[in-house]
Amino acid sequence: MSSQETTINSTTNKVSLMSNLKKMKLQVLVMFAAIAVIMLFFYFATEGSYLTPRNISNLLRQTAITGILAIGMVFVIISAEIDLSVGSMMGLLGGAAAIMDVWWQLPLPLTIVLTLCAGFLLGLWNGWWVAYRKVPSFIVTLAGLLAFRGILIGITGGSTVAPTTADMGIIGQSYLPDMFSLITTVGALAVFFAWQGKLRKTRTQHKLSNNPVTGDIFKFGLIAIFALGTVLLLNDYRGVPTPVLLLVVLMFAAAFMAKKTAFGRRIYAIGGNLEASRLSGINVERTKLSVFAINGLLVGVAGLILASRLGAGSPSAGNIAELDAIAACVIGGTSLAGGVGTVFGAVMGAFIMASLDNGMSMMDVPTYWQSIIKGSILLLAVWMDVASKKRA
Amino acid sequence: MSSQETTINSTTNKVSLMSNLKKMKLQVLVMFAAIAVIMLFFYFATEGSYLTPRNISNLLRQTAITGILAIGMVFVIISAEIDLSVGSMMGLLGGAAAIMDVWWQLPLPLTIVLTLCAGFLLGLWNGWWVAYRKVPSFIVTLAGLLAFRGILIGITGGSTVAPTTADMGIIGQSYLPDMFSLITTVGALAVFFAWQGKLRKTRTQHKLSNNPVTGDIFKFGLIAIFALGTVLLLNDYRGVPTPVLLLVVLMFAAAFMAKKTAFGRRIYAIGGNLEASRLSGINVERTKLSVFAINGLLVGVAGLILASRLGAGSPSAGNIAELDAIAACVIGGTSLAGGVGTVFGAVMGAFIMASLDNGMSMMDVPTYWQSIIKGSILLLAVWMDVASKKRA
Amino acid sequence: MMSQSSLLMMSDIVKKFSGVIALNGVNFNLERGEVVSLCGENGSGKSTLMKVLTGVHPHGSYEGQIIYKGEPLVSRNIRDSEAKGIAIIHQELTLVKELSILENIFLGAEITSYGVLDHSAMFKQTESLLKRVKLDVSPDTVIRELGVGQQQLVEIAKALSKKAEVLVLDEPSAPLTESETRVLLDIVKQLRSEGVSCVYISHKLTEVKEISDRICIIRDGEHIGTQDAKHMSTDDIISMMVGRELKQLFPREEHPIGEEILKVGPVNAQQSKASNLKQVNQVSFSLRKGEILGVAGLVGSGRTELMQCLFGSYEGIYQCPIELDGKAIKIRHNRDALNHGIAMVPEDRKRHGIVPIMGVGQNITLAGLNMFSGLGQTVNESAEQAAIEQSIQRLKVKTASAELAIKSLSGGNQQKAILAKFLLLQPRILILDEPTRGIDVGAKYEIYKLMYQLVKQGISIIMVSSELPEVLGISDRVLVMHEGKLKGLLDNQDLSQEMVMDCALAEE
Amino acid sequence: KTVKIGMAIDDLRLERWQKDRDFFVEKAEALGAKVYVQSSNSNETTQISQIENMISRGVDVLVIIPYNGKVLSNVIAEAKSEGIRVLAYDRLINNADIDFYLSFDNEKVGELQAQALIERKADGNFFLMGGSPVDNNAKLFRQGQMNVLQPLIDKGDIKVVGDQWVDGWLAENALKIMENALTANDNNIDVVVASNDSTAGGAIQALDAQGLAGKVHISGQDADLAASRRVVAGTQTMTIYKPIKLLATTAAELAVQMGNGQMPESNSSLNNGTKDVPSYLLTPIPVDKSNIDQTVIADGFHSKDDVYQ
Ligand SMILES: Nc1ncnc2c1ncn2[C@@H]1O[C@H](COP(=O)(O)OP(=O)(O)OP(=O)(O)O)[C@@H](O)[C@H]1O
Ligand SMILES: Nc1ncnc2c1ncn2[C@@H]1O[C@H](COP(=O)(O)OP(=O)(O)OP(=O)(O)O)[C@@H](O)[C@H]1O
Ligand SMILES: O[C@@H]1[C@@H](O)[C@H](O)OC[C@H]1O
Ligand SMILES: [Mg+2]
Ligand SMILES: [Mg+2]
Repeated sequence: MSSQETTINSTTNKVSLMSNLKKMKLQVLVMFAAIAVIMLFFYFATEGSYLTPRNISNLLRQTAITGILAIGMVFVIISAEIDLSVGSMMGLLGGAAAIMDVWWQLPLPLTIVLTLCAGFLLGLWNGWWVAYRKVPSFIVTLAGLLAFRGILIGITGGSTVAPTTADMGIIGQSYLPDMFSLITTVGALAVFFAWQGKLRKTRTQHKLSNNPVTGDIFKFGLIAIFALGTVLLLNDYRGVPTPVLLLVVLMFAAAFMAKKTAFGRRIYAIGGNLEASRLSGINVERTKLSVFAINGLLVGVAGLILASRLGAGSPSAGNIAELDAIAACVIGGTSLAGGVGTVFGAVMGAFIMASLDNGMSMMDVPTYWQSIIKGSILLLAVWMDVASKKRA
Repeated sequence: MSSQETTINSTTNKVSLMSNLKKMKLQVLVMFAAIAVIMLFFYFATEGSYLTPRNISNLLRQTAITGILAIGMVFVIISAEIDLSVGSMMGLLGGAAAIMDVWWQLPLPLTIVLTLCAGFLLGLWNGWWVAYRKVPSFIVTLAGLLAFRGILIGITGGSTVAPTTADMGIIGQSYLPDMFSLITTVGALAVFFAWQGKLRKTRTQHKLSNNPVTGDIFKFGLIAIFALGTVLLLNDYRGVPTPVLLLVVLMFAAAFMAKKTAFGRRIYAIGGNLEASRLSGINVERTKLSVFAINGLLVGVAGLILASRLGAGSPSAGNIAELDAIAACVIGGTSLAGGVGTVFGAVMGAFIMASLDNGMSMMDVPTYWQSIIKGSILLLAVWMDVASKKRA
Repeated sequence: MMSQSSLLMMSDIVKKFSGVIALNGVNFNLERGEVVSLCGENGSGKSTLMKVLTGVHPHGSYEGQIIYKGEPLVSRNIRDSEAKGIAIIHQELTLVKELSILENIFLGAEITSYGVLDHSAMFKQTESLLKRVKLDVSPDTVIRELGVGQQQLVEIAKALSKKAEVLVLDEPSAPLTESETRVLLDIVKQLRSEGVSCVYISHKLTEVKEISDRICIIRDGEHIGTQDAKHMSTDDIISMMVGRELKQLFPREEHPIGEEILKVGPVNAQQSKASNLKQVNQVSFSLRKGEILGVAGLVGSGRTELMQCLFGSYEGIYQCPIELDGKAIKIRHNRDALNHGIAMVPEDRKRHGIVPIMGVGQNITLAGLNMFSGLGQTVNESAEQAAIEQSIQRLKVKTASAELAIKSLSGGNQQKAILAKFLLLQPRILILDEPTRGIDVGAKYEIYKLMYQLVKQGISIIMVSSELPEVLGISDRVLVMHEGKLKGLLDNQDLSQEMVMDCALAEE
Repeated sequence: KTVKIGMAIDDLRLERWQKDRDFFVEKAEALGAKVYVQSSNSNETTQISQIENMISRGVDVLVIIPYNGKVLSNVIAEAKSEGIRVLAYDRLINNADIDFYLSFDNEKVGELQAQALIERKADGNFFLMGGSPVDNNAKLFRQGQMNVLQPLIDKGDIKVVGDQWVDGWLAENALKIMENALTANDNNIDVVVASNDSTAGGAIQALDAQGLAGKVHISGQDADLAASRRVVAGTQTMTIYKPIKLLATTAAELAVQMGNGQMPESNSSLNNGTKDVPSYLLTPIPVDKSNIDQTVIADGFHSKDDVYQ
């Protein structure tokens, strides 16, 4: 509705910008619509239990791992590369964390730091081959997929490393105190709105088009209601799960990096046109290396959550998680050709996939039907997105 | 050596063509060198049993399925798309073939025809979404990966459909009569040489540079020795395995299609520059559709061989075969960006991967080491290729 | 003027792109065997009009009517219009880089016998087509190995192979040098005498004057007028295009030239490791402060390679000793060059210049992002926006908004944005490789003025250009290259085009 | 001569097969045989290739733990034509001319699991968590479980609130399945019939998150170390101890005998679709807190320290 109004007010020249914005909005809208339809359907199909605070909590926890992987992956894909190794890498890092915790009995902070370092290093390894040795990332990370899994089986001797300590449980299994979540959310919203306000001012100053004030207020109101609502809902059960907090924090940090830092901008640039970026003086190699390293770091976080959730390091953990992460990015509007994509979209994509898995397994749908339906919905969701983009 | 001579004789303008040929040759050379090194290593490591006629026969049979999948896949990748569904599709088609054979007891020819038709249709399905509905092939085929596997488990009820009839065994388990293979090979070589001779004449006629006669004779001699040698070796065991015959025939047919037909060249064109191809009046959509359909057909062939080899239709058959097929293409010099690749290279890639698997399992290397080594060799092989291309 | 017998009549064509009006009621007609030029500023809608004609924008996506040979023309795609005898050479190169010349020329229209490609037949035809466009390379050469100019000749050959009745040439001469342009114009004239009708689009008005029977001018998507070429002077065309008078084309301004700051050479660059063939062969030159050094030569003379060596972006093996301010410096990578204050606006805009899906503004600040980023590389939006705004104003980049994806700008405006990108770095030495290729007269004028503004600030400029009048009209000295060798370094005083050509082609 | 034995294992990522391998190899080598071991990572084509390669290597006996017991007919026919003896280990190979089958009574395993559960709770909401859908044993386990449960279901005492099979016996998959089942049933689940320890481990992780670990009865199998600890801690009701050492060493002895051309003794025979296969079935032992010391620990399967940590 609101975009309708602006179109009318703006001059011919501004229209294309608007229609551009509209396109973006439309995509977000399609995504929200998809989520709404999915949720409603499962709500009725499970006689309401789908939308209980408890299941929302489950659902978000089940989103966390894929979501965090998707955040790392989206940068890799934006830079026009791919990482097939994240599933194995997550398994390996989770296994390493479990070994530190169970076998070596290191204190939790040390386990965390070491696991993250290991993730960073594995990411660097991938990145080095891609950026400096110019081996296609598909191959480098396919090799990683094989080798990391092999190393994991090698170091665990194929057995499950369990049980992890209670401390380890904090990462993946604990909940935040109700008050803490509420206050943080309110604080974060305040900061966000203040910042948007400032942005608005800069835009006006530079004569860039702004959305109409009423539209923005409406939008921000929705965001606030949604954020607070979710927190209250989660508090109604046991509070915000720690992995969900991690996901949200990482999501905002990554979105900030993508949109507001020179580094983020360069990632989009090299994905959009590698040669032009190089000739503009961007250190293409180092940027790619960093993208893979960051991805490794995020895989480390996911690995820690996984180990904590399983209460163990399992030699087959994280199998084909890469496909989920990539699918999440693409459902969220990331183009595999590079240069296009958002962190927010990727996390939404992860959420959609988790919703499907969760809903169907709640409905006790046989596994094979689950695959068929998941496949079909993937296809339809992206098709709707494609079709709506073309129309706009 | 030989290319050196021609460079000197040729005019400035012709040089670039030569250096191109030389580049191609270098890549083929690197690949052959890699194969030679791998084979020699395993020969010594297994005290000779690696190069027994029997194991060569095994090795080639183990190459057949991945090789045939790679042939279909290479066209998909050249056209700048990807197909992640081939593993599941092969499982589904193999399962379907087993059902026709075991449950419905259809005669073999009918089973074959119906399976191939089904493959063709599944390929069309993928292609239709990619070409006409503009959904990225990654998503379409990821959906296929999930859905086809789901359908397979659904129709088999999750159980293995076995045992197949003796007839079915012909496709994957039989061997050709010794004499037949010998005569066919000699015939094929004769046709090939005659054709090359004609080509040579036309080139001279158009005043194009030819390789020096001695070089060509040497090359053709090698090819003849190699082909006849392999056949004799295989005959020494039980003869040429039927799936190997299928692989070779399909390889030549596909290579011919790629290089010598308008359709083949158009696949390269749309992968190289989609917009330019469209502006040149190519029906881009139909070409893509056909590429996927052909791929489906080839997956059908692979599925039949698989069912015959397994003597059953199994709900988990063909798992992650897509990765092997894609890896084979890339090892064989296909660029994932589209526009570049050869059928021959893809089959070589499949052969290299099968050699590694076969050799390491003969050496009794623990599986987890096998993954690590396979990953590392993948990486090194492609890196060598990349490095050598840059040098040239 | 609109006779009933017109071969082609386009009337009241309106074309919108998601709200933007690119064409607003344009009329255009074409008689059998005539050449009509289409003139207008960058972004005025010339290419769009031709895309409407040739089915790139299919029937139904525009308003208005096209009558061809007395019947309404309904093209759903380019194949439809080609079948009716309408062919086009697109403004952007539409060749597949991995395929050979032969394969590109027959792409989509291959000659086959029994489904198998008839290489011989295509080879023969390609050879004669290449002869016609005077391109002396083998039909089996892969496009990737050709320079931009040579690629354009292949495009022309490809269009000729269609044997069309109407041939649209959208800026065919932009990447061509004088002599190649001559070949092109001769071909067009010959086609006309054979009864073929041509639509010719170019920003080089002398060509337009020479070749056209009539000239049609559009501005901002509106039809301004169509007149007999004989009755129009270049000045008339310009004032109709730009909407105002433009007295002189080259705004030559006096400017002080300082001491020598850069010494380059001898530069040698090999084509590839495999061949001893040199792209650049023992070229040395120097540059003074506040000087414009023009670099002239035929297509393929190695000018681009020389600049790439200097800028550190040449991909093959090369040696390029450089002295800056009397001190030897090492440039291993184009980042080193940028750090030393040497910037280069590349020749191939699409491949090396723009990040197509990024906004105009972000493209402009891409090279200079560090200037706006503070702690943790956070970009100061306010400062960035200010810089973008300033650049857009300074170079008069015509864009709906700084956030519009740069790919939807007209070519000329893309070029200005790229120029802005490197100016933001405040370089000491600016290399411009074909800076005005495909740019309209008005915009060219502004770019020249800008160049003078820059040299007056003490910046030195090296300008590679295939347009001799431009080289002569702008530079202080002219460096002439031929087949990789330096043929002369001439002071631009009373220099004529003939003298430069003689120098280039002189025997050693 | 030294007997060459090829051991083709389904997937070493499942903890129990590691033990099987170690015991087997140790014993076989003690008997003077040479053993080649390969694991197929749950992939049937890989397993077939590995067996083919072992044949090329010239083994005398094949000991196979099939991933999928129905797809090995061809390759076994090939082995037989080379005069190689084939022993199916733990999982039966169907439609193939195998020489011997050595396992536990798998239907019995299922019965024991269900029995132990209904001894503790014979009514209420039961959740069935099957094993890998392609594992023949998984079906036998379920069959055994149903032998015990079906009458109670028919009577209406037991309500089955969910039935899911866990791909590849993976703990991760089991975890998600359990989480969602708990939510769907509002935690109203009294008993989880899990077919082995790795799936039980995943499910217990989900139960634990709801504070239900130890309150919901749950079965298992294999007496994995982690599971033994859970049994002691009370979060897992029971596991089935299959004296793997006995199985593996028996297998090693049989294999060497077969390699020397002898035909080992059998205690039963099972039809695999092709023939009645001479078989030797060992008895599985149900283990809970009360008898773990006398069984798992007394046998040295795990050390007391490890279990009681
Ligand atoms: N596909 C498109 N989407 C959106 N806008 C477009 C598209 N194609 C062209 N335009 C817009 O239409 C207008 C006319 O563009 P066109 O390419 O026809 O200009 P032109 O006269 O050929 O300019 P030049 O001389 O630079 O080639 C421009 O404002 C351009 O931005
Ligand atoms: N990537 C490449 N690989 C091989 N040869 C190339 C390549 N690029 C250009 N060439 C060749 O190098 C020579 C120089 O071409 P180039 O276009 O750079 O020269 P130029 O003097 O800058 O002319 P132009 O006016 O076309 O820019 C040509 O003969 C061309 O065929
Ligand atoms: O012991 C079990 C085995 O019998 C079955 O086949 O696979 C899973 C194992 O837990
Ligand atoms: Mg144009
Ligand atoms: Mg140039």
